[in-house]
Amino acid sequence: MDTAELIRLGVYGTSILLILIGLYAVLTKKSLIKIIIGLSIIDGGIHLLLIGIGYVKGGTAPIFSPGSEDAVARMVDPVPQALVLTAIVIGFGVTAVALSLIIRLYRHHNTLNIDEIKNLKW
Amino acid sequence: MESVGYHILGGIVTIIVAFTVGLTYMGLSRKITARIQNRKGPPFYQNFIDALKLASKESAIHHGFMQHSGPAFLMVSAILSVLVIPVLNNGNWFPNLNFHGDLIFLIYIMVFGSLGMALGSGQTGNPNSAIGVTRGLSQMVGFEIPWVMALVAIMVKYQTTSLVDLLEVQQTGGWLMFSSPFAFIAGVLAMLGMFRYSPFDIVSAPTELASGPVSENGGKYLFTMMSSGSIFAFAKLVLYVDLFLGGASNLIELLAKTFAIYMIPMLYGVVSPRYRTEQAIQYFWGWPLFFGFLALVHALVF
Amino acid sequence: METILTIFIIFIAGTAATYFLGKLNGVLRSILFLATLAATGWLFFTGITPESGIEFRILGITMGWGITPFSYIFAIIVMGLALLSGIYAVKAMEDEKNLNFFFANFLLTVMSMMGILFSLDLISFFIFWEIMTWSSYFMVVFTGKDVQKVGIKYILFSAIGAYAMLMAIVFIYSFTGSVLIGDFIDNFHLFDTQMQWLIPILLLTGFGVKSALMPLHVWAPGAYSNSPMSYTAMFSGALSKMGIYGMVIVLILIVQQIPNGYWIKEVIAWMGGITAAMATLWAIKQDDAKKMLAYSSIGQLGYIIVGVAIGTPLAMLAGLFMAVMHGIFKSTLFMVVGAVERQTGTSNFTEVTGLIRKMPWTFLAALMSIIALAGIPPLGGFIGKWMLYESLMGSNHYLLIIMIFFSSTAAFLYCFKFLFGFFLGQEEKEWSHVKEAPAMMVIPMLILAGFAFLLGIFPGLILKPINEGMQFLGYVSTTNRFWEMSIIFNDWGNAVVMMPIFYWIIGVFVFFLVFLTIKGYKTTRYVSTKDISTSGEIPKEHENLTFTMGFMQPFLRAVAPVMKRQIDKYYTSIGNGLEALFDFTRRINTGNGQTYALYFVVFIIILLLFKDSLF
Amino acid sequence: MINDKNSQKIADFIKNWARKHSIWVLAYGTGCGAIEIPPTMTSRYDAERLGVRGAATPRQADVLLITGYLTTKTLKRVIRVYEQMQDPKYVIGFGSCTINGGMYYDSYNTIKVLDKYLPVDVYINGCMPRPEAVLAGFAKLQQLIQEGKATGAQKYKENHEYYRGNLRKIIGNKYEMPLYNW
Amino acid sequence: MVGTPVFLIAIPLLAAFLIPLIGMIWKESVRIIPGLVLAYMTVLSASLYLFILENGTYVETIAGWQAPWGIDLVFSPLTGLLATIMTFMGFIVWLYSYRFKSNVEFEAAKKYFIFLMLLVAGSVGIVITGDIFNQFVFIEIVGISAYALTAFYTGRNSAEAAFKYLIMGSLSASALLIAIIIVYAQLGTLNMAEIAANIDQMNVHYRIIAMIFFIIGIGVEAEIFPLNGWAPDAYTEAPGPVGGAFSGIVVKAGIYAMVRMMFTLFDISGPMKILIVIGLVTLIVAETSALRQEKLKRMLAYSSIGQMGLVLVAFGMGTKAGVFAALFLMLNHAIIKPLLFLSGSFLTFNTTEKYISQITGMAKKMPVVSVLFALGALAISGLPPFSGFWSKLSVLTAAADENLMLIIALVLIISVIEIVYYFRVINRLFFFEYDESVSVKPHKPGFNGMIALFILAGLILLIGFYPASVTGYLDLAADDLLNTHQYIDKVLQLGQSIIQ
Repeated sequence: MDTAELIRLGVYGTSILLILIGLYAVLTKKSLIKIIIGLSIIDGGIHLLLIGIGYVKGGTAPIFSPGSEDAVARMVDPVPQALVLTAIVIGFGVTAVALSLIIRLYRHHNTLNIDEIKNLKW
Repeated sequence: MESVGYHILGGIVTIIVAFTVGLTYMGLSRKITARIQNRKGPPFYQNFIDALKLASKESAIHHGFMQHSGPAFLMVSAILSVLVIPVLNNGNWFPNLNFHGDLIFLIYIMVFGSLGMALGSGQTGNPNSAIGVTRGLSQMVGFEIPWVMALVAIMVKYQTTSLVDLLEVQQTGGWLMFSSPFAFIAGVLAMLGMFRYSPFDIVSAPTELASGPVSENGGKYLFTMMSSGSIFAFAKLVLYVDLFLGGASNLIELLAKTFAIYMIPMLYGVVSPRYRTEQAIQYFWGWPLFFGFLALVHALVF
Repeated sequence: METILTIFIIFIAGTAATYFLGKLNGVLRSILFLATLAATGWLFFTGITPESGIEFRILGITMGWGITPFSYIFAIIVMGLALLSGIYAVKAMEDEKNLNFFFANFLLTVMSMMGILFSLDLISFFIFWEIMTWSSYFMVVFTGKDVQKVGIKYILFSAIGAYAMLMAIVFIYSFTGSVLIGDFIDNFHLFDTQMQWLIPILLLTGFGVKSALMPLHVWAPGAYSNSPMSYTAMFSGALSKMGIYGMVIVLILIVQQIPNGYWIKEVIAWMGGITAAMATLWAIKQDDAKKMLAYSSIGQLGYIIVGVAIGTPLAMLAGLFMAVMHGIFKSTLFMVVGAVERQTGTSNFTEVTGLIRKMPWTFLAALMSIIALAGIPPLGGFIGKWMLYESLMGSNHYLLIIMIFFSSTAAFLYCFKFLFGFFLGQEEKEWSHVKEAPAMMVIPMLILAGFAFLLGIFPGLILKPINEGMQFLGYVSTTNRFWEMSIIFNDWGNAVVMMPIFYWIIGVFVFFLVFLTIKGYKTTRYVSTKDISTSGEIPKEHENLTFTMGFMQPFLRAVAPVMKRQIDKYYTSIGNGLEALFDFTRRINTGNGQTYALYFVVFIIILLLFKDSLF
Repeated sequence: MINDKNSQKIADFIKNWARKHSIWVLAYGTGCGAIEIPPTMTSRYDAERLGVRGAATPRQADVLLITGYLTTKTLKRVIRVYEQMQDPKYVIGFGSCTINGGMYYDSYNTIKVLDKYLPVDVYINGCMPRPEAVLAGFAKLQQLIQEGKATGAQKYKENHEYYRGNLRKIIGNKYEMPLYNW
Repeated sequence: MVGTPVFLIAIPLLAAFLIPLIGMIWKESVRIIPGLVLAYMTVLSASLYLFILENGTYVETIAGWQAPWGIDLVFSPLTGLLATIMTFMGFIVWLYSYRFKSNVEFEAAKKYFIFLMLLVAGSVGIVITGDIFNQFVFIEIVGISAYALTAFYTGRNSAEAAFKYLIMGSLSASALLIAIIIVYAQLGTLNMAEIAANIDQMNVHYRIIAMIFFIIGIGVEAEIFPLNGWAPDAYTEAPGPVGGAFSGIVVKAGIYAMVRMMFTLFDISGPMKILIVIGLVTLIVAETSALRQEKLKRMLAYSSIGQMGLVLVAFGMGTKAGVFAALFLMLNHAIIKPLLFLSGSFLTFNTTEKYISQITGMAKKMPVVSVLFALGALAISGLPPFSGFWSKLSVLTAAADENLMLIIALVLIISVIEIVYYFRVINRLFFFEYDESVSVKPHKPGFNGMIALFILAGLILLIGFYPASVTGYLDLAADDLLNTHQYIDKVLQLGQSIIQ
């Protein structure tokens, strides 16, 4: 097993760990803020996973520039990077909306405990 | 022989005979009851006197047209039913109005009179009348079931609904009383209710209901009812004789057989106290029903 | 060919016009309504022959409309009753609100019933069936009484029935690729055995609901009594016959093709018998005329079902004849109740009494119909009952005879109760102001009662089309001398002739006695109903001497063990149990966002666990 | 021919004969005399052999039997029952009390002389009259009927105001007595 | 042609950006411009749809990048049909809410219309895109605008509903992203056609896991059973027209995404057990819950979920008839459910609680709206002669063709339940007396709202009485969905040649 594999496994493991941590937070923490944090952690894990897919050991940036024509073979996959950027932006947007909603919820309910915010049910 | 005039003449004679015999039997029943009770009792023609008296009443009242026409309904029904039943089994005398399927027709035509009577009593507004009618109708539902079972058993056995056919069968094959004993028993037990003698006389219990349906009828209304009642009684007796005792070939035989049948409810009544309505119904849905079933099984198996 | 389309176009146009223009003016509405009925009725009776028909395609499915000699019988009932109860309704409903809705819906129901009878394919049959269901539903809840209870019960059972039918239709379509009823019948023997049993049972469930067969009848008492009486006249008289119509087709044309399909018929016949008996007992118990007639309808439909389920020629003749008769007399009775209710404000036997002198014509109609209902000669009801007994005898259904006989005897109890409750008994001061119903209401009743009488004397009038319809169903012709009384072959091969002379003699007697009584009527004296023997007591005006409470108590006590169990209660407990269950299941959505997230995870795990079986 | 006097006579004779032999009694058991009716009807004396039998309602009855004293309270009921009976109808006053008040001659609430209120055809004397006396009373009534002299109903109809006036004296004016048939 | 498919996405995005700016100058523009945009989108997609019906599928590549590498928009008979329906529904919702929102202040109206526009644009994007990551992005756009619209009303529980929606939405987005990652890691492409062409090369375990994550990722939008807890809350608390938009537009996009994934991406043919099972469970749970609801909109929401379950069942049969039935159901649902939501929100306008008991006897006060509501209720319960009947009938015949008796029975039983709870509402509406102590004050419906309702009602009647008016299109769409190879061919090879 070469280093690249190890790094890859490490990245995958970390990201999965992150996802699980985030899920744990979402499932067990009662505070809305913590839930949002959990969601963000999941996002982070996934983003890491996405980046990890495109990883090439010693790869260069996927930019065509004079003098690096041979880099085509060695460059990292650009698509996951693009995807991750998009996903981060989206995640950011969602988090922003979520936080604004939390403010509204706090005003309305005077609490951040998710167990107490269930006027709507059944 | 088959002319309309002959039929009509025969019909009129039948009606007269039925009226006479019915009233006589009623009178005899009073006499016999009296003798059983160690009394002298009225003469056997007492009922004729009563009928004559009622007919000669000078006034009569009614509470409306239905009460007025109720006895007429009863009369029509009585006359029709006695005309439908073949009085003698040889077909030469009193051929009247027989047609196939007349048993069912008979049952319904008998009900027609009761309905008319019930309507007449209903209009009087006397609560006793209406109570009597409901009791009568309830009791009727009670005894009709074993009665119909007996009839069905016979019909099944001989595959006909016609009284004429049944009579023909009995000419050769012996009385149904012996060949279908269970049907006979069920029929006779049902007949106890049909004649409304004690213990099934709660319909017109004189002291309790003030004679029930007829409580507002006097004079000629009562006369009409009485005579149609006598015709009905005769019709039922002849029906039984035709069904179970092989009919009669002449008038004497007819009288003997009908009187024998008539004795059954009468004697049963003399020695019985009165049933309440639901008791009566339960009575009919007990042993009579059982015998009816037996009759049906008997008819189907043998 | 165009006549069929014209009829439907007139119906739809009339419905729309009645609804929209009816908002403007009451008279206009009535005119439009009656004109629509009259126009369609005229077109139907003049322009439609049993051979008319058209075909068209929708969604790639061939459909057809036309009329067969068999459906013609029912179409006569529907159109006739619609016309008469329409006339009745115009007067009877005049003080109600939302009348444009009522009349439009009325037309819609009539149209859907005609549509059912005109449908030659199952899809349009079902479409019209459902239109009939919901349009009649709106009538059931029209008065706004007991809406959620009665109405939902009705729509629930109708929907169950209709969807059972739809299921069968879908199977048929997928097996044969055609929805034409003719194709279906022709190809039925090709179906596999499972389907051959399933399809008739499903169809019979559907028709059983509408014809109020016993375990499916619980909607009927409420629905019949809840809708306006002018509509119930048609509801019970014509609409329930649609169930019979379908049932005949299924039982005769389809079930006969099943090996051992005989049992289905037997079961249906027995269910019909039990229906007749039980419904009669329940009818006796009712104190409300509408409820009583509703149960009575169920019972009468039971007889009809027995007839058509036995399916021998005579039984079928009996069933169809009774269907026609029931349409006539039950409509009349519901109209009578409507008239009484309109004039007095209540339809309860314990409240209304002694109307006979106030509403003589209504009483006459009621009397005739009751005599027909009870099956007493000489009115038409007897002919049907008589044929039914003969046919049951001929087809060896002896216990059924006893059952039918029991219920028809017990029917006298409620027949008397009906007449006594409203018309006879004490003439209370409370009802002294009551007047005879308006002529527009009385005349339809009397016409119908006249028909009941006419068909009793000349049953051949209606036996002829019935006979033609039965020939269409594959029966051998049973009569062609219909103008004479009737020549009916019973199954044992005897030609039974009800001699015309016989009826003439009855006529003479009746005339004679009626003449006598009318003559005698003048010599006797009328006294008021307060003048009765009451042990000398003098009843005051306000004293209630009427006996109506607990009217048939002794009888009911005797049959109490049978009536202890009510199907209704079982259904209610099933319904309540289901609702409780649903209340429980909907708590899956707890309202807590975190639980939803948990579901999310659990869902992934479940999918991963079952990935082999699910993907 | 029907209106012929002789045939009318014959018809009357037959009718009266029938009436005489078919007496349906409405026993109005107002007083102690009612106890004498059962022995009269049952085995030992058996009034039924004379055609006498009980009737359940006034509509069916021929004879109104006032057994014993009549209180003012029951008077109007008795009169109502009498008026509800169908013609021809007869009244039998049974026991001394109906004749002159008997042992209640000074009672404040009994009717002393029944004849003032109802047209009595036959009185049966005694306190109480034995069944033999009752039967004798019925025989007398039969005789009267046969002779056509039992015309109490006729009398009542003709002198209705008188009888009604006597009644009013007892029960006052505030009781409304509806008119019944006769 | 009045434009290319790109405009369907670009124009609303651009407008969303510009509206606040123009709004500074001309306040009324925040109401009118979205309408114009939606109208334009409707016209555009309709004309494109008619165009492709004649000329075959149209593939638009964005920025000149060819199909496997760039993002492409596919306008086929299926996507075109859905896009047309969605844009049209978007327009109807706008028409309805044009005056409805006029009593709301400027800022709120601005947000409302912008998000509405984005919602429609995102949904259309989900449908017409040919790239799975792009689809993810559109799903997120729809999600964010949906959260915002759900939380539109302050002072109600709308924030709570939006928050629940958001939790589920972002979890599902994560799942979707994981699925995309798996697919990309295996096949190295994001283009749907490319994936579909090479799906055989994918490791079978990864394929199933990817499929599971896809199902979960899209399932939230498609409202499948355990993931739909947000839906009733959101439908209830969002403004009425938004409920209509959700059920008429968003859900359809979700269903489309799921179906496209199953049929094209993973190229499954034949019956799909997973869809049938999920669909049935969704159907049963949702409809039985709907039976016991006390709030009108919540009931409608559950009904909507149930209908989607039925759609999935129909799709799951995998046959032509099944797909046709499913599309027919979607079409009818897209018409009827907005009608119910819109008329329902007129009826309950003056209440925030929206209890069913509060509309007791409202037919006396608002007859026309009530009649339209009843029409929708009759139609959605599948009673002839209205449009719902035909779709239900096609579902049943499709199931019967496959001999799925149990499904037929279940669907019919559920239909009975459906009828019961809709008729309960109709009863309350029409056959109860108006009771001032219970019922809400009637609201005079606006002219534009009534037009919107009448258009929908007219469509219901049209399809009901003349189903052949739409079945032809549905037939083509069903063929399109089932013919995966044609899709791949069009996108990969023929894509270029069609342009110009």
